Amino acid sequence: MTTALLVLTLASTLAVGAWLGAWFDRLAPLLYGGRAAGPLAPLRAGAAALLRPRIETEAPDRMNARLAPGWYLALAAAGLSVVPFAPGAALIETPVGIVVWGSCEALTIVAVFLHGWSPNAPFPLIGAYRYAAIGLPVMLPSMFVLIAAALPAESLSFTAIVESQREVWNIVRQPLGLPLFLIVGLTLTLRGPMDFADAADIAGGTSAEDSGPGRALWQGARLAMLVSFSAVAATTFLGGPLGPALPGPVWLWIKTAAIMALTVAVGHGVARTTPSRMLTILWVVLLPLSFVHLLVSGVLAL
Amino acid sequence: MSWLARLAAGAPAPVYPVIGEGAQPRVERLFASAALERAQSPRAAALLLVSGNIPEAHREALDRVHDQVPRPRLGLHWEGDDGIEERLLDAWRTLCAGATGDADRLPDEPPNPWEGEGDFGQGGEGMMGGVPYGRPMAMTGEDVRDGLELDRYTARVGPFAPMLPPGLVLEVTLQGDVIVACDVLSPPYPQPEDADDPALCAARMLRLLGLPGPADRLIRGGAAHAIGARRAIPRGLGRLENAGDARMRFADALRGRNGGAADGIFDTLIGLEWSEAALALASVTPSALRQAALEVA
Amino acid sequence: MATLLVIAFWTAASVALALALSRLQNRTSAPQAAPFLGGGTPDTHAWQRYHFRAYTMTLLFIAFEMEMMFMYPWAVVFVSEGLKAMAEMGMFLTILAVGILYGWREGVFRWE
Amino acid sequence: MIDALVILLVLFAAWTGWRVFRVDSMIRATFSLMLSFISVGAIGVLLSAPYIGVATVFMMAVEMMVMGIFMVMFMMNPAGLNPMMMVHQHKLSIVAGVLAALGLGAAVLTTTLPTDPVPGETDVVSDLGHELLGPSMLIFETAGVTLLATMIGAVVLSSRRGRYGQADEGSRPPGLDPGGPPAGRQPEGEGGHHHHHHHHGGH
Repeated sequence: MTTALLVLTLASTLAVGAWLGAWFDRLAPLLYGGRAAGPLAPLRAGAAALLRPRIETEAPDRMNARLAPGWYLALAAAGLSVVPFAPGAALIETPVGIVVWGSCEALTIVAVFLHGWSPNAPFPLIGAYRYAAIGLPVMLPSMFVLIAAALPAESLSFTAIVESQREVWNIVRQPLGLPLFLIVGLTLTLRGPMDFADAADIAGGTSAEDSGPGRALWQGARLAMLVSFSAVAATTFLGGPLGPALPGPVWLWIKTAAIMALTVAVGHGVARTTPSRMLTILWVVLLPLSFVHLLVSGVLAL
Repeated sequence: MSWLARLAAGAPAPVYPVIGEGAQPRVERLFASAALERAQSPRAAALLLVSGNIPEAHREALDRVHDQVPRPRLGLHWEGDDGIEERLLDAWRTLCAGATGDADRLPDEPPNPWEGEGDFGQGGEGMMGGVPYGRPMAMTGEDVRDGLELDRYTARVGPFAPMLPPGLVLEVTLQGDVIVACDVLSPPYPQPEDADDPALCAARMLRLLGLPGPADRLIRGGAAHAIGARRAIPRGLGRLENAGDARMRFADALRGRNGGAADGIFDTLIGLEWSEAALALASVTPSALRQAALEVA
Repeated sequence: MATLLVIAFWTAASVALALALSRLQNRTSAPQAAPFLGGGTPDTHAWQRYHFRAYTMTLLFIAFEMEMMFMYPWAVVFVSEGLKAMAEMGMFLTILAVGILYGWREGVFRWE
Repeated sequence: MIDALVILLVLFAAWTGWRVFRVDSMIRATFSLMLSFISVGAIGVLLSAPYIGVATVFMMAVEMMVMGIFMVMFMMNPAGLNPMMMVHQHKLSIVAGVLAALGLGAAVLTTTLPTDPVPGETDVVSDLGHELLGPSMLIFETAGVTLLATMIGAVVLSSRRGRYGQADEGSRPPGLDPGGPPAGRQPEGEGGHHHHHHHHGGH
């Protein structure tokens, strides 16, 4: 019974969250004096994409072209399943929650790669390989950040990480964590400075040859991944469902929406450098920063 | 009309712009302000907006882009007159209401005859031979960077590629995403002086850097507030004699100054990764780029 | 077991959705199916022995990532083991940082 | 119920493992293998080794990604556009495979395995952590040094650039027969085109 309820909650969180994320994307022009769109705009855009036909490229990998958006969506849902909606109430209650989420991140690289590989076309292919080159090293800061969050909790489960934040949130005692994790989120959701898969200089990259329902599903899965990432970040740094007066899930939703807004804003306002430079930055700047973050978190946890 | 179609009709019309001679500034201004969606590839579009004169030599390329917009589709011509936004929205509503749209222009023939050949009718022979599914496979060749001799992919990009200036056709040979050979087959189209407007030039760079919001604002006359836009461009990229590098030209354009000649820009492309090459080409003004292209073409 | 069933459920649901959506399809003509190159044409198939420019980095990455897997169980006992855990992991990470420094000096964190 | 799931996962792992040799595309082969490993990881989770099981999935996802990249880089016809045979020396490999399977199976079946069920409440992850910081500390640190050697070896073998100049400078490919002339393309003489300041020493 609880499981069925959690499955429903999770599915509706993903759906409503995806709509909210798409709306945030359309509110972003406000930051630059542009026109914002109303709350119906994401639904209209979705309907427009669904109405368009699908086309098939020359000699594609048909199976992977069809399934890649599905894998991406499944990973978003599986990732969200380890997040507790109320203290102790995650759909997947496992002692190794952060490793499950890490696997979802790693498999996301595979899903995006397959999406770019399958059409047998140059721009998607370039996007796929670029994403692999950037996505793989981005795993390292992600692992450092989540391991650092596991130190005070003495456990790899998100429920324990939430419990460890009863006194003080991780964003206070691990200040470097959220900025580093935000970079991971931008990579997972193919956004702004980390959007090396679907960039403008390759005509939309892995989705350059997408049209119709396949395109709609891919964009939907990106937004679903935004929801999952934000929920994980809210759980790790903002105490997840903890909070006064309101019930747990409501707090989680509020915090998730806040992280989503932050991610969308950063995605729209920060420039993307070339992949070669980003690779150097990841290893030479962000990896040492992750070391420092772990060290500081470790000293503070003792 | 189903409820889905009614919902879709309210969405911004997805348009892929094909820019001809003299139309670049007006198309860029149109998309910076209108409630239209500028599709990054024709696959994402329903409408094809052809603006300005397209030379006869590029008619086939235009037809190809036209056919790559999924059916039902509509093509529209625009010569700078008012009311284009309404025309595009009307066309989009017509399509949502179930119009059949334009027919294909190119004959439905594969690039090479292949069907029925090979063991499985795939058109190929052996491991690498033949033309499986209508095309040969890439073969190995020299590399300019690390000396690993892997496959070279040769293709003509343009004249309507979204990351290149309109009219420019490059025959590039890529190893991975690095350009190992590059020829200019056709120079960019002549554009009015207005296309060299520093705001438009900087906005093209911002778009390549993943910042469409600040780019639109710049075109509308505001200031570009973006984090790290200048520093995102690698130092020394597209360095020219007397004209600095791409980062410097971008900073100049943001300050409202135009760069000078771009002679030799095409020589700097060899050995660049594709996004670096796109940034280098966008960092010079359309008129300077056309001059540089006319010299090498 | 619940973990597996939940993940299997999400996977099945997503795949079913993807397959259902991919049934709405037009017949694609040959010029329409050609890869998008802004009006241009390719000589060959895009699938190729792709020259991935960061290959040395991926080898380094695999080694580093393997090492990171030791850190998860370490993190769980960190507080209870205290300084001993800190010292041991400090040593371990220092050894690996040498590898990163070496790779950096040889310039492998770039497009080769 | 768990038994049934384990059997299903074993069958799935075997089937995806078999698919590796039946598909033409390197990418499909790679990710078939990944699915096979993922089901093995899932079996680990069912056998009360949640960390090892999930870590297997994590590791295999990134490792198969890297393997796929290298397979496509160096294999002819990487996408299987022309149909091909993914195995060499059929008979030998079949015999070797069957013998290995029988041998390992026999080893498992004939060993008296300990029956020591893990109580449901055991925190296996922290047990693993205490093991790493206790009796297995030497192994753990040795792994660090081994991985450092791996890193340096990988860079030395695969990077062309280096502090002391190009790695392939003056090198020649080996001959096809002992002492024979170098195979492949010959290094060009000094008059070769030096357009990109690119040294042609030994491809």
